[in-house]
Amino acid sequence: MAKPLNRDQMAWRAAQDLPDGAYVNLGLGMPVLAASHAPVDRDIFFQSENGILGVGALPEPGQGDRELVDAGSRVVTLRDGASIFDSAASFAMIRGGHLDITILGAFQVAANGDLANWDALMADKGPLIGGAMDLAVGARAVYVIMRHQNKDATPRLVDVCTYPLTAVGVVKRIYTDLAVLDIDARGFVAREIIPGLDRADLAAATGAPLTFAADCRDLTAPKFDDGD
Amino acid sequence: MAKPLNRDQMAWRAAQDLPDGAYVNLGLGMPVLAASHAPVDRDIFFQSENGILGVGALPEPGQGDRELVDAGSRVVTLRDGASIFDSAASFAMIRGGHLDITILGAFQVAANGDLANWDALMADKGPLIGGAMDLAVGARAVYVIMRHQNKDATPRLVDVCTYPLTAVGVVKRIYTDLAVLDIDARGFVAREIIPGLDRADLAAATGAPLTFAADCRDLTAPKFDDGD
Amino acid sequence: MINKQVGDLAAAMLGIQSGAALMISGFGNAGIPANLVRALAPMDLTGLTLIINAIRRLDDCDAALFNEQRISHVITTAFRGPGAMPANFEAQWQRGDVTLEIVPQGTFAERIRAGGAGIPAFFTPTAAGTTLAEGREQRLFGGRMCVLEEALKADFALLRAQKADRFGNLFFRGTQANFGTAMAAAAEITVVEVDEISATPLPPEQIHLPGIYVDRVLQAPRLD
Amino acid sequence: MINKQVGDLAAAMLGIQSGAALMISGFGNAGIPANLVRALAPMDLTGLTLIINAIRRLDDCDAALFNEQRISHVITTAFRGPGAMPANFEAQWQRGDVTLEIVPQGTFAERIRAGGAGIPAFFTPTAAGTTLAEGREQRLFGGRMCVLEEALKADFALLRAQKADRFGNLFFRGTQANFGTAMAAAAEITVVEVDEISATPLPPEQIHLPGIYVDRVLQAPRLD
Repeated sequence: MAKPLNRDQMAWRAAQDLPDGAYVNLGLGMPVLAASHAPVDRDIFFQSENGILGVGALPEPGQGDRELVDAGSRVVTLRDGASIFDSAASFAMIRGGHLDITILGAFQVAANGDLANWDALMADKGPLIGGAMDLAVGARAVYVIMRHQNKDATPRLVDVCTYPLTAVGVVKRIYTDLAVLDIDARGFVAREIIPGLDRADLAAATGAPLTFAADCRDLTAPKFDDGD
Repeated sequence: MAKPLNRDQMAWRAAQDLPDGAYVNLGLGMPVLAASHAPVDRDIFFQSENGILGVGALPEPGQGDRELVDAGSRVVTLRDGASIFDSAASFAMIRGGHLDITILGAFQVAANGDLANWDALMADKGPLIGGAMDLAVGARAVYVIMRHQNKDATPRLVDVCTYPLTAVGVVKRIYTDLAVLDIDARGFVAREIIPGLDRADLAAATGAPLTFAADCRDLTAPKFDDGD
Repeated sequence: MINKQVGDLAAAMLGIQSGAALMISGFGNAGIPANLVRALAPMDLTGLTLIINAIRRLDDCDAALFNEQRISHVITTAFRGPGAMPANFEAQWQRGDVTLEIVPQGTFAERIRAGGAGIPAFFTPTAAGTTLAEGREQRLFGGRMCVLEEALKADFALLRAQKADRFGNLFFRGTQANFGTAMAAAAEITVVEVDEISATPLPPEQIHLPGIYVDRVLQAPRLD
Repeated sequence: MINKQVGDLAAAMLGIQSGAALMISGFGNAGIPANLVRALAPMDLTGLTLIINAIRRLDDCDAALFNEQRISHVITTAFRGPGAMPANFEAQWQRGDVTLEIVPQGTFAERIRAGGAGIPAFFTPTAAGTTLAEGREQRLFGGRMCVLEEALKADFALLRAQKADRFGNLFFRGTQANFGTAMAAAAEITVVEVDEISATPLPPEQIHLPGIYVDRVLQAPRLD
């Protein structure tokens, strides 16, 4: 039986697509896991929207400078060649199209690339928007990591987003627990699918027409024990 | 017979009105002379539009750093507490209303405070605008140093500027070789006049109605030998 | 002689009145002016507007501000706290005691930067085509839809830095600067708490924010 | 591995073509990329657009650019040179060989900054009510008339800094930065000449411009 990827595996798979020399912003949640799975022979600069270009490894517990934090409010370190700046400069960098890739989480992605990731319409919850809208319009390529379906098996890849949009027509690639998909003029195009999953079942789990790339292949990832 | 002030005397007079703790930008020409005439017991920061807050004294000839220049392209030094930044930051400071005073040169000032100082309509000369328009709208107070009349005795204090405007209704005070004048709802108001000059003669040299302040007094300045 | 150092919290907070608009810097636990924030609640103010990136940071810092219903309006990028129970301010928002303007973080930063830079309004692609743009002016530039955004200004800005000198020049450590540099320029009066006030002028190459933007500096230990 | 150092002028200037828009930094004699500018004239280009604060600095730097009529359009804040005789470029402007857009210096800096910051247009009070605003969109904000200004971008930016590292991080000396930081972000390709390329990464507190904005660094002595 087909085994969906866990969180670390999804993040690992996304990380393999980060090229040498790339400037990359990772959203909170699964995206930020990609940093630790990036191939070690590649020189990648991770940007943090609160003002770091070149986020390094997490310090040992209790170590590090509490005034040096990333967008997830974690104490971090800097890598060689890192720089620090203020939020206005950071979002000038983001909005100005200087980041090669942003990887974001999402509630829904539509077949035209629309992204919904900031407002799940929870009753009685105040809104939380953060930097997602700026990243979604600013980065040269917007990738999404998310589960293919909700827990109730409703699709997250949809014809039209029902949640409020983060940005219009921006998503280029999606890493799910079942597949890697691109978005192009055809809509969702599966490039990789987990071994053992029927194409028809993937299509059924997808809320919009699904095309399979001519060279669609197996989606595999190393084992990670993330307690998922 | 009344003796008009020379360039250094006009600059000296303007400099006496710079208060302790002021942030001040001085235009090229006579205004920049004011820096060396500022009272030494006052803590004044001179801004240079190319990115200095806290311009210091000129270095000895041949000394100084050639990569540290002021808006007049002179090699300068920094005073205690000075900072350096780029042009975008410098004009954010200027436009954002953070400078207390700018002193500019002018071709004409109108009775409503209109300033014309960038384009004297010289035939066959390309335009030169620099930072004057930004300073004129951005500084909290705009002062002008200029001769009261042109060499052909036409007035420079006018009803309506005939030269292209730098900014609309911004000038608050004018230091000329004959008088110190404020601009308020009445138009030009003489606050000081050089000893020996008839009020009627000053009015005749002024191209718009002139009021005299109730406490209008003598305009005097130390002797400076500026070869003028 | 310029000397922007103040001796105590009372001098630092002088002049903040009911109805004031306050910008408060900080991101995560970096650059939070916790001493200044905690001085607000006892001041018996009402009707404050807060301009702050993440409102729950303030709830962490001094929930008394909300307990005492001193805040009537919040401009923020993150209003929701984590966890199942609504935070204190969230309950007040649900009751309608606090009104809210939610702003994307980059637009938030740029509106504040514009406020200090004398730019009254600008177009940005951020939020174009979303519910946040509804009823707002949108325009195409280079084939891309953009939204018109207006500058944000405030009466006071509160921030924390590592070092200052008597001229108000600031040095930030780590990611302390975040919204602080923009806020300092966008507020009428900027108050900064610092670890250290240097007896000598900060060298120009250490200055992240020129003293022209700073009105008062108070030495005060970092609070958790 | 990221390594933005290039070995010679040819590699630094690679890809600059006829019709390109070039931003050139420098104010007074500070931050002038004179090595790069002097490499332009021999490249046999035509129809260049120059975005430069003071065009006469270029004339000083390499008048051959104008002698050979390589430049067709100039966006600048200062077109006039001092002295009675028109400078070389000025004669060409009088003949109509060069067209001109004159921009107030603060608007010039902000339009370039906007180009790099993803802001397509902004309102500014500068030039409102003057001949420069004629035929342009003007609007009142807070009772003050403002002019709509659009961002400036370019194909290449040329600048000079004191130090770089292999990541392209830059340290500027004195007032070298001027328009360079904004231009680097507003251009597709940014080329920087420096006194020194550091073998070790520049420490974060020394970095005035993050390497993300820089594509090529060339070690080259300061020319007069």
